[in-house]
Amino acid sequence: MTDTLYVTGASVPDATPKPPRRRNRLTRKVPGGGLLIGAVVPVLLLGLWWLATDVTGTFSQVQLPAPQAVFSAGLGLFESGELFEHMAISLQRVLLGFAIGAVLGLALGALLGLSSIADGLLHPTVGAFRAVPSLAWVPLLLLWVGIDEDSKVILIAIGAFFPVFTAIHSALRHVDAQLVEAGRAFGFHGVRLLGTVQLPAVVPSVFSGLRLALAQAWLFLVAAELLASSEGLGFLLTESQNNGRTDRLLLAIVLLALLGKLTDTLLGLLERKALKTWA
Amino acid sequence: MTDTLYVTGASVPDATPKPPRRRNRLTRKVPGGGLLIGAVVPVLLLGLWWLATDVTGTFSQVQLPAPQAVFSAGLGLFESGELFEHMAISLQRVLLGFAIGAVLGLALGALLGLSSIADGLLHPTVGAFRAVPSLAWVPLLLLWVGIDEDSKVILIAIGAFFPVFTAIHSALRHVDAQLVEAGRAFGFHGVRLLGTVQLPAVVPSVFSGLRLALAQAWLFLVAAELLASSEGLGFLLTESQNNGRTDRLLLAIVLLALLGKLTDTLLGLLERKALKTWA
Amino acid sequence: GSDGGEDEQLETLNIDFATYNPLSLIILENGWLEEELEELDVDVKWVQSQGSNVANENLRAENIHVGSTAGSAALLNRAVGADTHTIMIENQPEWSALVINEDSDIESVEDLEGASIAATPATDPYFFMARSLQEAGLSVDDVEIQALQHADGRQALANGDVDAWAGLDPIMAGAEADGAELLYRNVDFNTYSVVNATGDFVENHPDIAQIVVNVYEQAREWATENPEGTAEILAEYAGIEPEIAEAVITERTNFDIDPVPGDDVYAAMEAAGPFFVENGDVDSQDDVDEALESLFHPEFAENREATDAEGTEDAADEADIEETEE
Amino acid sequence: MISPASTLTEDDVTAPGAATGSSAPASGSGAASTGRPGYTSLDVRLDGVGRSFGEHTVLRDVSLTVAPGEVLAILGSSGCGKSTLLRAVGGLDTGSTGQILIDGSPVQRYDERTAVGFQEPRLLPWRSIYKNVSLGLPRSLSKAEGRERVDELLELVGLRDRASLRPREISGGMAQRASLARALARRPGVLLLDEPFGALDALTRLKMQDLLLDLHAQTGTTVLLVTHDVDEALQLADRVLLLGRNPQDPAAAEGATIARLLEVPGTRPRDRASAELAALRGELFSGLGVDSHTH
Amino acid sequence: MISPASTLTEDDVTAPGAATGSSAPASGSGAASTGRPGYTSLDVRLDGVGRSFGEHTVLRDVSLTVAPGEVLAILGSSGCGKSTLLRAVGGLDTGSTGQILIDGSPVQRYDERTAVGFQEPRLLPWRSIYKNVSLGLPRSLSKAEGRERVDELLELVGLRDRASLRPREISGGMAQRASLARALARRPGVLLLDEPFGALDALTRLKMQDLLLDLHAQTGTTVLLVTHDVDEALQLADRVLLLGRNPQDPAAAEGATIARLLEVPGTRPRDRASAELAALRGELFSGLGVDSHTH
Ligand SMILES: Nc1ncnc2c1ncn2[C@@H]1O[C@H](COP(=O)(O)OP(=O)(O)OP(=O)(O)O)[C@@H](O)[C@H]1O
Ligand SMILES: Nc1ncnc2c1ncn2[C@@H]1O[C@H](COP(=O)(O)OP(=O)(O)OP(=O)(O)O)[C@@H](O)[C@H]1O
Ligand SMILES: [Mg+2]
Ligand SMILES: [Mg+2]
Repeated sequence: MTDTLYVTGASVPDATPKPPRRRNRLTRKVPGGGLLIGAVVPVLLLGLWWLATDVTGTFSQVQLPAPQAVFSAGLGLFESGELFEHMAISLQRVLLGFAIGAVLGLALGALLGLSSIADGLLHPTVGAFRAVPSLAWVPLLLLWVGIDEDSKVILIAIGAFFPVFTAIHSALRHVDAQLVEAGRAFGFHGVRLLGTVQLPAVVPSVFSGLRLALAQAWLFLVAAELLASSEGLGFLLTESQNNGRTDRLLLAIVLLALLGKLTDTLLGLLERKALKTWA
Repeated sequence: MTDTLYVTGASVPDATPKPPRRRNRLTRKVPGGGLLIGAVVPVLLLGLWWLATDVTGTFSQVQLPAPQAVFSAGLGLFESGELFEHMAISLQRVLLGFAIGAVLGLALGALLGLSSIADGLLHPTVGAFRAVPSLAWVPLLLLWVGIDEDSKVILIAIGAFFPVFTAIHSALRHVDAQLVEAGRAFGFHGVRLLGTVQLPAVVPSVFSGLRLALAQAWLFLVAAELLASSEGLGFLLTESQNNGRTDRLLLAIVLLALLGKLTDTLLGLLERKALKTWA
Repeated sequence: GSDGGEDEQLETLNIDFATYNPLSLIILENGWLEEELEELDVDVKWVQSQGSNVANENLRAENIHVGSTAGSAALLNRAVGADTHTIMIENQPEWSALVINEDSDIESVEDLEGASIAATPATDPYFFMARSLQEAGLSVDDVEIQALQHADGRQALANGDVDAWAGLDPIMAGAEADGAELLYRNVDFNTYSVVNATGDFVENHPDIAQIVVNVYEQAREWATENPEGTAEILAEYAGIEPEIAEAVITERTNFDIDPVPGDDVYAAMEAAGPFFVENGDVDSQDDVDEALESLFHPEFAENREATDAEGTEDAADEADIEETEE
Repeated sequence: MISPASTLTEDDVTAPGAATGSSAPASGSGAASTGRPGYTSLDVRLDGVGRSFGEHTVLRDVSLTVAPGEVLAILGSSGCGKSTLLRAVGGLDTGSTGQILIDGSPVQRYDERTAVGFQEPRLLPWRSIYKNVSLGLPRSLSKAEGRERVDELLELVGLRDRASLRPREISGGMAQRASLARALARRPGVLLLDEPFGALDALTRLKMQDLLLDLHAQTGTTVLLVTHDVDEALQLADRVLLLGRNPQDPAAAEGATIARLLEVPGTRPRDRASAELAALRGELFSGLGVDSHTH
Repeated sequence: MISPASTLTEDDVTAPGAATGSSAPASGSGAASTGRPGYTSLDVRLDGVGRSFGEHTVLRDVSLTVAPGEVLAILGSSGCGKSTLLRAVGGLDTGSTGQILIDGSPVQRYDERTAVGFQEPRLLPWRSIYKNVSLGLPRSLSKAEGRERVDELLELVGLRDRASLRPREISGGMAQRASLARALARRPGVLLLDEPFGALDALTRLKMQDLLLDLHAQTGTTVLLVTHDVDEALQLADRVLLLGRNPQDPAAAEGATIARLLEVPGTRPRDRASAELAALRGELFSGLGVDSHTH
């Protein structure tokens, strides 16, 4: 019992305190609830699509095929094994290009974000290159690298490079100055300071940059597969568009969106883990 | 004079303290020094280009024209007045699309970054749409919007939307929780809290997103001008690529890079001003 | 990409295939070229061309030695400075026409005055449209041209965004199947499907160029005898319905021509030339004339001798198509 | 007696007057507000309040009633749960158990009837000191009134000539004063202050204490004040709450609770030399584990 | 006497022993190090040090020599420039004028011979307390030695059972102790502490003071200690520096300088009741502008 001298209205109940309430609205109510809720809008859109094509017939088959048509186009390609090949090669290109671009973006972004000399020297050039459209790289790469796998991966790497570069570059300039000073005061500088204070502090920004870069890598894939390819979702997209196969075109779009979303989700998991460690 | 009791080795010189040293290496030595230094690398690249074409002749005229050829191609188009038209219409499209996309990205990013309900509901869908490549939008927009100016601006807005969305969305999730709590404790919530604490705290991230979005707007311009255009730098690019006019192609690339860099620099000035106010 | 060495033995022949060049598909499908080049110890690498512009680009960058284009595109490429030569004619297609919607009240090319037309600049359909207009006493300035990629042009037509479309097969065949109508067709306004080679290749590896032409000859003979088989292969490579492929092959493709680039194709190209200058794609008519004079290398086609390669069942799966690493 | 209009700058080294003479209401009852009309004094009732973080129980069984207008000082060893308790009363913490009533109704999330002076200054780095203090103003105030109040407070905490600076341009003690001014600007029913004077020198500390008492006399607000300074607690508070584990019962459950709850006799300003205060002082120091003779 | 191995938790309410008995060297001369062999004591020489922010002069004409192994307490009103002075000595500030020599050579940017305990805890939010303290370890230490030292320090500052928590999961006072431990882990030639005990309760504060003196006795490091507590200054320091404007000369230039520099007689632990100390106390309080009789 408490040892108060002048207790005023203090009643001390015996009951042990209840465990703390957990407040995870929404997602914790149902197992997998988060997934379900995220599916609401896509399902609605699918329904709309179906209504607009198969039911009301607002659009003709070639303008906008019904969802089933897209599905059966996919089934056809799946059965011939082509679908898997398209997806596999595209995935490989995107992942490779993304990895290369992200690593370079991190390195150059860190360098320019930390060294004002390097920044003054290189930032204008990087900024100008950032403004070269993906489609404009195609003829240049064709000329300089040729039409093999390299040029495709390079193009995707270019796409992935800039978001990562911009994110880390700008985030590094806004790391809490007090923490950086503390790090320096304890004898950290250069790479050690970067690894100890600055990089961890910008982890959220870097991941936002990485996710944009991954999305951009998928965007650049289509341009990359204009570079003399005969496989890949980007190729499927361009070819179907050229041949007027709107069902396959939509299939390619849907698959690109799905694969993009899938890789993004995986990156998101990594992000969550990193944020647990760093933020 | 000081009123010390046990002064130890205290000498008090009369001289008034010198004004504090200013430490702005590099850029402050020469007026316009920052610009000059930023020009070093581009000038080097230009020299390399000139060497590879005009001097050593490693590349043929149609493979990679010399800088002078590009310049004279530009001059030709300039004299006919076409060049200005191409640039003006492209600039207009990019700025309009960027403005629309950025505003929507800010709004939706803020909504999803703050409301976990909206986030659970919409984020997966947004993520999937982000993965649709720019070129894939072309047939879809053609179908839904037609081939007028709207569809081009919409495509550019789509491109500008995602970087802004991602940047603000992820930054909002990492605003200093102590400051947010302080804001709430003083009766701020919803839009007022957003404007008072959260938005200012994410200004650096938002600007990094805006700059990426602007770059992306220029990237999407080329895809947008595949949509039934007869003017614009993207049109010039595609047409020149198709026709094998490598000099004009390079001209278009250089102009896109220059205009991209120019608009980025203007945005950078705005950023600096905003950061002075907010960070 | 380039292998500029002059007396060097060619290790790999880079050659394109394209859905607008059905013979290339037949050769690829049967593995004839690999077979014929085996004894010379030359490998074959196949690269797909999505369109004449892509083939031209790859020829300019010397990423391919042999590439197939429309005749007008071959001329344009040389006129802008590319060192390429037309070595043979693949077929005389009727791949371009002016297309309108079923319910359109446009009845003749003359009615197109003031109309909006979707076309892809610098392609055969574009020149087809320009010549058709000219023939009807109009010029491209009398209509509103919407620059669109081929497939997008069809879409724009279907949406009613444009009044007519300068169409290209096989998209055009698909549109027809969906009810679109051909307003005007004229096989002579199409500028042939031709096969080109880089100057370097023609000069330094004439033996291999000859073999390529010979294999093409074998394919031409096979295609003439097997239109159904050809349509089947086209349908597979182009990813289109078999009926549409059949229509394209039987109705709008003519393999029964003289492969030697000669007067007919010269005339067709000559007619397209002025439009390059009018559009500003080429700076002067002199450039076009000069290009046309030096474009043809007819000797290979003149000396052609159909090969008798046997081919293999799964040649296409074995073939070195650009990215499949085997 | 320090008048509200007297100024203080960091270089001001003149001696202060005696502390404000207003007396607080007696505790132990729902005493009526002593504030001027227009201001509200609210009572705070804690009923079996507890808090655990995961396995680790920090607070348990805290039950007491704070009368309207009362000043309650909270003492306790570092990390014993003082801030946690304050946060629970302000509605900043959703994880606590038991019941907290302000003015008879349960405390809301971020309860508008309270204002918090955090242990850290928590100033918005991108706002000037002036604008940071303005954040604390109640929504109902007109712009002119608000400006007047902020100006007055900045003057009182000695920051008038620093009003336009950013938080990173002022010293630690100045930031703490700005944070105090922000909480005071609110004039809430319940004022929750977490070590508001910790980073201040002796003179400034006295002035700030006077300022708090002045404002309390004016508005009659209820004050919960966390402090480490026993003398400060005895000077300012009507009652002193000592949080801690029960020393008589080492086997008691983990988590701090009310170890002592002492009523401080006399009216403010209190005579530091009084025997009664000395006894309380000893009591509190020994409750904190310190031999008071060394002080 | 508190032994280095004695532990302290936030619930620990037993009374502490007397403070450590080691005596510091006499000031006023380049006294030899009293530290154990292997540790360095460095002297600090300030020569006409000044600092202005834009128009606003904060410090001027600060000249003094701190002997190796000396403990110098720095007092002054809030915002007078104490932190600014400390930062200048640590090489954290590039804007100051005049000369600062450590061990005869000019202070470097982020001088490795110093360690700073900042006024704010400045812990890296993504690192555990253990890892935050490890940041302070000198680079030369082996991993095992480092682990041992951090463990020992965490034990001494009473955070051993919180070693794995993140900064946001500990209380303000705990964060301050972690920050102190980080600075102590360095065992530098010159230790710069900015109000290291400000957020601590009386008992914890005594223990931390003892810890500091213990470490000082062991290593003989030179200590510059900013504090607001006059008694603390008199207990810990060999000399006390009072920063402020010259009260005799109100027309003197803007900016604080040495207002008093007092030698504290006797060896530690000092008797708080001694008349000599009482006189110094009065002197310092009046220098701070406070009538010491109210204390
Ligand atoms: N970056 C800066 N820009 C402008 N003024 C500054 C800056 N840093 C400090 N100052 C000013 O310098 C003065 C001294 O600050 P300093 O932090 O040294 O005070 P202090 O003595 O440590 O005070 P406290 O006891 O409150 O911590 C203050 O008036 C402050 O406004
Ligand atoms: N978010 C959290 N997660 C885990 N533990 C926490 C968290 N917040 C506080 N604690 C724990 O709760 C205890 C009490 O913290 P609190 O801040 O209330 O202490 P305090 O009494 O204010 O101490 P101080 O005087 O040092 O500020 C501490 O032991 C701390 O470790
Ligand atoms: Mg606390
Ligand atoms: Mg300070």
